[in-house]
Amino acid sequence: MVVLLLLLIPLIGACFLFLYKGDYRFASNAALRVSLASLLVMGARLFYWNTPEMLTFSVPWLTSLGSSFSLRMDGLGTMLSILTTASYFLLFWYLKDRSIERPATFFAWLLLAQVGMLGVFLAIDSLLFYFFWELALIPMYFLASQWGGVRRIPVTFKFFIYTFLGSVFMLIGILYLQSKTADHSFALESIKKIRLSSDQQSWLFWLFFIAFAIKLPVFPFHTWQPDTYEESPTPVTAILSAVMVKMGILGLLRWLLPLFPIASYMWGDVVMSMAVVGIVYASFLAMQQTDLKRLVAYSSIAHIGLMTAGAFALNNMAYQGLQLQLFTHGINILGMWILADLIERKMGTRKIDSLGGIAQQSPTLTIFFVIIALANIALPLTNAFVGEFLLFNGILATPSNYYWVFAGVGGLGIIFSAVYTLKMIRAIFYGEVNAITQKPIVLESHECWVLSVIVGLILFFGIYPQPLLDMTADFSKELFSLTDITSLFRKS
Amino acid sequence: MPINYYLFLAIALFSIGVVGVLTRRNAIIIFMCIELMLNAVNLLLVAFSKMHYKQAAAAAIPIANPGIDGQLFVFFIMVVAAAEVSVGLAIIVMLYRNIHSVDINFLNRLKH
Amino acid sequence: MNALLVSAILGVLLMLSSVFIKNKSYIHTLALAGLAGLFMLNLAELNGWLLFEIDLKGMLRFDRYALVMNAIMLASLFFYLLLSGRAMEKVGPHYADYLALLFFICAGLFMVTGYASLLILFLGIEVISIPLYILTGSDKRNLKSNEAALKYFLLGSFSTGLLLLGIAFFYGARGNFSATVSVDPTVVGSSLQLASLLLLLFAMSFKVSVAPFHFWTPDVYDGAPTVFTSFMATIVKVALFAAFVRLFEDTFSLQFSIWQPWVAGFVVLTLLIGNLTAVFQQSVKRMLAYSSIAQAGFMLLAVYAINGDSKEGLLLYAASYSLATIGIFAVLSHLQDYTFDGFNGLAKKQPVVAASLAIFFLSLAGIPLTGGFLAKLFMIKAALAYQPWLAIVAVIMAVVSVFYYFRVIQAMYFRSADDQEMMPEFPKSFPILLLVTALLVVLLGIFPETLLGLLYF
Amino acid sequence: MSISAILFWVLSVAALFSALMVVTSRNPIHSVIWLIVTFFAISGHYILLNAQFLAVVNIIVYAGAIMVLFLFVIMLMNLNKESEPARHRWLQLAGGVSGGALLLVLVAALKDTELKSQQSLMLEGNTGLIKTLGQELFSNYVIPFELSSILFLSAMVGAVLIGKKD
Amino acid sequence: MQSSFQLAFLIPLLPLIGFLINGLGRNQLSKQWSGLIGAGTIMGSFLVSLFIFQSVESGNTAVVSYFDFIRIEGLRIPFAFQIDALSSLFLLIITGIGFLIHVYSISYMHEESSSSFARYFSYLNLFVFSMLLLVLGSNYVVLFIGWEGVGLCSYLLIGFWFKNQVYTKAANKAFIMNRIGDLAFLLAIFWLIIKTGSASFQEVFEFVQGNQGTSKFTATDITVVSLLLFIGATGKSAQLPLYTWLPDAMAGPTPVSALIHAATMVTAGIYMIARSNIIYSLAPFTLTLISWVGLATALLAATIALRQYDIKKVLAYSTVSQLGFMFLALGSGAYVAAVFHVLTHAFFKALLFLGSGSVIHAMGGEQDIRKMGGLSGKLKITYVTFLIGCLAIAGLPPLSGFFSKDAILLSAFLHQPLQYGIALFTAFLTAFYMFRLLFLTFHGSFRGTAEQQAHLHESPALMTIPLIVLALLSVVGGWIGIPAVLMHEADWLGSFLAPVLSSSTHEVSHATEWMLMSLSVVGVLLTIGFAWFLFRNYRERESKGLLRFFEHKWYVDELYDRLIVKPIFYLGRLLKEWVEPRFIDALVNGVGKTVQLAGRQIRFLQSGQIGSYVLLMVLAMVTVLLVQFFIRK
Repeated sequence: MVVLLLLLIPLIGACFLFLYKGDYRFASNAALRVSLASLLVMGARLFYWNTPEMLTFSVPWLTSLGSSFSLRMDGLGTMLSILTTASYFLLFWYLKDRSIERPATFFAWLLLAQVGMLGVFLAIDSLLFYFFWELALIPMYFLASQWGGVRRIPVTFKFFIYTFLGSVFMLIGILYLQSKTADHSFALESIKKIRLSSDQQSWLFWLFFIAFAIKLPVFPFHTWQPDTYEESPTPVTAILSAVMVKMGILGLLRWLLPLFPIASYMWGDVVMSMAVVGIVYASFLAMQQTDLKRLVAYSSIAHIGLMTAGAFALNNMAYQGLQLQLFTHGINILGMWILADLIERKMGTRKIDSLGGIAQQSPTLTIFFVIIALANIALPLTNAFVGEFLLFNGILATPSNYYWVFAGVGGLGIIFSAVYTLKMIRAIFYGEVNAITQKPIVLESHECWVLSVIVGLILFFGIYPQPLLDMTADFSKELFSLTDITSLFRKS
Repeated sequence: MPINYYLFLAIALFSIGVVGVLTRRNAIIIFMCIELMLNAVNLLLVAFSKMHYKQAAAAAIPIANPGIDGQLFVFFIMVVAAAEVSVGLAIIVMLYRNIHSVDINFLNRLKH
Repeated sequence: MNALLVSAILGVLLMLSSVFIKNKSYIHTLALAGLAGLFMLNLAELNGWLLFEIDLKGMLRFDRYALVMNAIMLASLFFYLLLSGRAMEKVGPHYADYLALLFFICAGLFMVTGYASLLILFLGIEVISIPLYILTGSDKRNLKSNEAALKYFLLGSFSTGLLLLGIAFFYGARGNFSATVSVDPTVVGSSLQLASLLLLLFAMSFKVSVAPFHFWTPDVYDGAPTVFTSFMATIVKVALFAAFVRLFEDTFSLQFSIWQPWVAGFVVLTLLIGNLTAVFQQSVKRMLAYSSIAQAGFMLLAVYAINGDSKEGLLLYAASYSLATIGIFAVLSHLQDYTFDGFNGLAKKQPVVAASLAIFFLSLAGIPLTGGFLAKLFMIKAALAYQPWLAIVAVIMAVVSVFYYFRVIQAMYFRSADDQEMMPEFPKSFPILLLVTALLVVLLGIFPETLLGLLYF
Repeated sequence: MSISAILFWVLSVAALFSALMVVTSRNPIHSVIWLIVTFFAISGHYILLNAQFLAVVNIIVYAGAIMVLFLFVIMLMNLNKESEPARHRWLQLAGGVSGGALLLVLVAALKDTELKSQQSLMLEGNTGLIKTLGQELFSNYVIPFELSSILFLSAMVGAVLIGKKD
Repeated sequence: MQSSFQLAFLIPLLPLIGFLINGLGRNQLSKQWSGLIGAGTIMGSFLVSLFIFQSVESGNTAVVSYFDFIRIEGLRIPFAFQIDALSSLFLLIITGIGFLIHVYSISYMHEESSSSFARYFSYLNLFVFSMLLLVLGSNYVVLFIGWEGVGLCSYLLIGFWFKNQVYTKAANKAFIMNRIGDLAFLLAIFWLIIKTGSASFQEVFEFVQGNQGTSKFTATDITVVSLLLFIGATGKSAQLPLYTWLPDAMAGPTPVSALIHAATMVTAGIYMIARSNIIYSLAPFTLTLISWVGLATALLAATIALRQYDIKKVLAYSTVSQLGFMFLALGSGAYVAAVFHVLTHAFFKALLFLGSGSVIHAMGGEQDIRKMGGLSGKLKITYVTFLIGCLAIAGLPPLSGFFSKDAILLSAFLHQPLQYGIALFTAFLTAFYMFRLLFLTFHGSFRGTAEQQAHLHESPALMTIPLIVLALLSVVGGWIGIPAVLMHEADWLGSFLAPVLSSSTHEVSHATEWMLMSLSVVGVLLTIGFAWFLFRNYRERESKGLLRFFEHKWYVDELYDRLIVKPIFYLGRLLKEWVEPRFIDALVNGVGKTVQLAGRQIRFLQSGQIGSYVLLMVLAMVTVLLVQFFIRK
């Protein structure tokens, strides 16, 4: 029931906003209330509504195809649902006082995207999963293309085509799997029962992986991402990178790894290489960027590279770290985008070179920025540290022969992330003020609150991440039992 | 006569029709060549009809009116051809009224 | 059979109506009412209620599949008339005659979906084609329309020649024209049967515009008056596909292994040519012509993999593709500028129209939650049972199709109009009707069971 | 060689020759005349096959009505001279070659058909008689017969629609 | 557990509270309050530390666990403190010297605005908090948290005056170089966790001792772990090749240099290796490497210090050099000597830095010793204390530096006589550059501007009292580790640390020991004399040859710039301008372009000519028929 509510609330909100053409204040308030309702439902789920009946929902649908409308909220789903609802709430709160053209439609699309993403996180029927996967994409496309920057049309179109291309390969994989199930069903449980040869696993693996790799994005499938992040309106970018890329990781964790464990092991080296090369590559590019949004975009690629590598580490530690990181990366990058948006909006530029000295005029903003940026580079006692710690630990423990290469090269990201982050902080905040940065950035109270909540989350889970780790413990354990290489090879 | 002779004759006539369609520029001539193709088919159908007639006659159990389907089909082809001609010529005339030519090479407003 | 006879009678009625009724909106209403009646009669037949008891003598066979297909076509036609009916008035003064021809074609459509003898197939195709030649050329002063009509006529007749030669071979080998019996090809006249199979394949490919027999399509669709292009590209094509499937499912099922690779080749070729050429078009109408070729490539997968999935898929395809294309053409026929720029800024001026159009294009591109997606899904699933690479080609081409479909969406939503004067005006009820059509397309994507259920209950 | 065989060969040669002349004549009028000759030759074949009804219909409908219509149109358009410019040489060649290839392929494909030993019965059998055909047409073939009326109706409407001057 | 240990959480908590109050209330608090809170919390921590120290000295140790920081299937990392001899000793150093420096800072930073004053104290408190976490942690992860925390505070404090981009650049450099080491440290932790299943010191060491050489923990594992840990230490403790950040770190306020970049943070590496001595004792190769790296660093930094003119730079290089000595001790297996030197060095180096701060304060911000001279008259207390510091660092008995340095030299001698030789030479160099600094600053004639001269004054009491206290400590600090040869059973430190640190068992005859001591003392005295001769009256001279090489710091910064920074930058440029747009993105766009191009070509099939359409159709048919009848058969 909870799962259904989670989908219905934003859906109804979106429909309402599509039909109602209110002014900005009205639209943003409505959206904020909708997101608050989702968040409250999620909160209730954490503390009261946690019986299995509340967490699953299944009705027949597309029976002729063997699909059903089945949702289930496991640990991973809980984590990502919290992230989604929280991110939306914070973002909408932050957007309370703005002016955006056609506001009702804007918020409606965002809420529709929320439906899509939550659906992806909760679906346990592969066709349904695919449905939501695309449903999340369309609103993003419209948002980015309508409210974006100058080059928005070609850039977002590339984004759309690229991700769509990836997802249709996955569709083929899904259909193939369905045809192999005993009961001709798309349900995850049925698919898990198929015994696939390693050859079959191999090509199915790639069909699925390309979809996820593009969505994530993993080097070298990433070229849509910096452009799209740059051209999208920043709130959309925030959702894209805070929540949407998690769809790819979820795909890896819930679908790819458990369904094709042998292929995941066989191709693990290739994927890991892509991922760690991506970390270094993206870091290098991030160091070279002069545009704040592009810089954050590349840094996000580097983080995603780490997460991808972690997913293929195939051990419990990495899984736990990865899932923790899903949440923490989401919160941190959301904070980064909000700050980037604040700076761009108030300074009128996001060119790093033309900024400088903001720390003198706006110390509060600087503090928020530094804390969030440091969380982004996983300083201890910030939330990202534990995740990255476990991730790297898991990567070093990967069953591959090249574990030390992956850990070493990937670890360079730790250094490089510090390089570009500090460079950015220095260029934007330090030094003397100039004509552009003369005016102090005064934070509105709600902006302050949003950032404080984010910083609070960063510090709280940096010091005490155990609740989040516990949340995903069962899922990790199960996943590990399905992908444990030693036991897999013992079986076969 | 062996059926093969009719078969080849019909195919030859049909192919001549095709060649005509391919090599001529006058829409009316092309149309005539198509009629030639239809006639080749007609001839073949009649020949087959008589072949089946003979087969049926040789068979132990007689069936009513063997081979008649083919000839009736020919009849229908002629019916259709007549209808087609009336419409086709009307179209050609209409075109002629507008561009004063029936040369299909001039039909190149629609391409790519 | 109900609908077939009644539609012919309706045709005659409409033909005569122009004499008695001068007000065109009455004629339009009459046609709509007639169509609604036809639809009900068809549904009645689906439930076993027949208007006339006629001995069909093995010439026609209205099974559930044919009847469901007919229902889909009738529904599409209904929406077509609702949305585009009045646009026909702009073509020429013979409004009632156009409608009469449409109903005659309708009879032909029922013939090709329900044929049991190749004779009926032939007659049906001709009953469809001849009025279409006329409708294509109905904009008499327009040289493009003239040219399209002649091209269509000549090429169509040529393909009829091929069809007939195929039928003649068929007759030579089997001694009858029955399409319901599949004769073991090893017993008698195998090479004749093979030749007839291939010739029929060519002829049918021509009729449904499958590459490399598609050449007439872009020119004819482009040249014909937009209202009639819409009809040709949707309902007619769908009916012919039903005939195509029936021919290869019933008549040639035992030669499956022979024709399947060829069909696969045609699928690939059609998808490639249709999609790639559409990418480069500047006119939306011509783009839609190529896209209809591309969609034909997908529908051909139903022939390729004759199984339950593909037949159900074809039904879904028929419904979603027809409705979407009809909707798009209905809007297009109101525009002055057929280039992509003609759609610039439509979303601001006409949000409902733009939203509906967006849904149509999303459906054509095969985005989930639209009927088009499920239709493609069925097709790919069917193909996957035989050849994974074919499915892969198909989906890649589906992605390519996004290239050109989304150009319209981009124009409508993300660009602004240069010239507000060029913005089209729509009749009052038009956006609502369009929205209803779009919702139907979405419903097909969410609850396809309601449609597919007709097949089994 | 029996008389029917001789007749067959004569008619075949006549049909092929006149068909070729249809395609090759520069003057459209000549083409029409040659086509009529072809139809006559084919009608001759029908008679040989004892399909009398079709032979007669072929002469009346095709050679008579249809070809006259053609002739009429050509006259109307004043095309009664060798006005048609030749196509490109290579296009003609390509057309001829591909048509020839079609012929060759079909003949080669069908020359060994299992039916090659079968004979077409000549000069006997009553299937081609009007009476039998009529009976069949109005019993078993009544549905297609009726349906073809739709064809004519639409052709009629169409011809009027297209031909009428607005 | 000793009841006093239950207060252990207060030690880091108090500075944290100070940080929070000062940080959040920086706009509200007055300077007095900020300073009071900043220094008061540290005082509190110091008192608790003393309390705990007492308890430890009476033989109690404990691991106090608070909550599980990370608990997953197969791994549990508690947030726990380990209280034993080593940590309690460091606690005292940190809180004690930290407190003095806080007090000093109140006066030193008085010119700052009240909000940046509070910011300063909050950073300083946060630093102390991190450092305390570092030494208190009972496992590598908590240690690492503190480890990164001190790095962060160092970054924040170096860039404290963030308007100056040179300073912020130095801050970045410090942080990044630390991160390089941190990566290695992290990898070492991961390695340990994977192999031993734990990160806690006790469990790891037990496991390593129990399973060394077996397949569970092979010799390779030991080498890898010890090497990685050492690389981590080189970053934090400014050893070759990662030392260049430390001299640049002098951009921060002088008390910061004293606290962080001399007394505490930079010794974290030594603490960590000393803490891991059980692993190191099993890794002879790494130990040798450490000793050589330490020695090389000591020598290199000493030579550079010879020709520096910035008062703080000299001290910075001297710090690097002294840290090298400590690593030499570690490498020789003399962990106690290393820790001893950490302690004494903390005293006299903090003293020297604070003294230099006093000088800079008096000179109105001037740091160039060429512009000083003859300050001894005006800055009497500063001069005396500075002199004591110099004597201590030069290693003259009975000052503290003598004992600790002597212990190191002795261990080097036992370990490898060549190393001893170099180390001794470096010790002479130390005396030389320190007294060069002293003479140039305080002796001779004043070389600054008249304005500066008029401004010269002794610092206020808040600054001089810490100087005096530190000077006292510098004198007596060495007496806790008097070698047996001088006084029997006076090596209190050695026995105190014995439960934690394994000590080398080599014994050496008293005669040798006497000889070594006297050699160094005589050498140092001679060196001081030489320095007096050279620098009593300073004349500016163009440095040539080797000296020029030293003055330019061996061109190491330039070398790094050429070898690492620039290549990375150019590689980044290459990736940005070539690989990304012209290769990866071009590949993606190329697919799109190919589709368009194909479309453009294929559409020419649609020629508009009926003839060609039919031709193509016929050709297609012929092809299909041909293939079907004659090829596929």
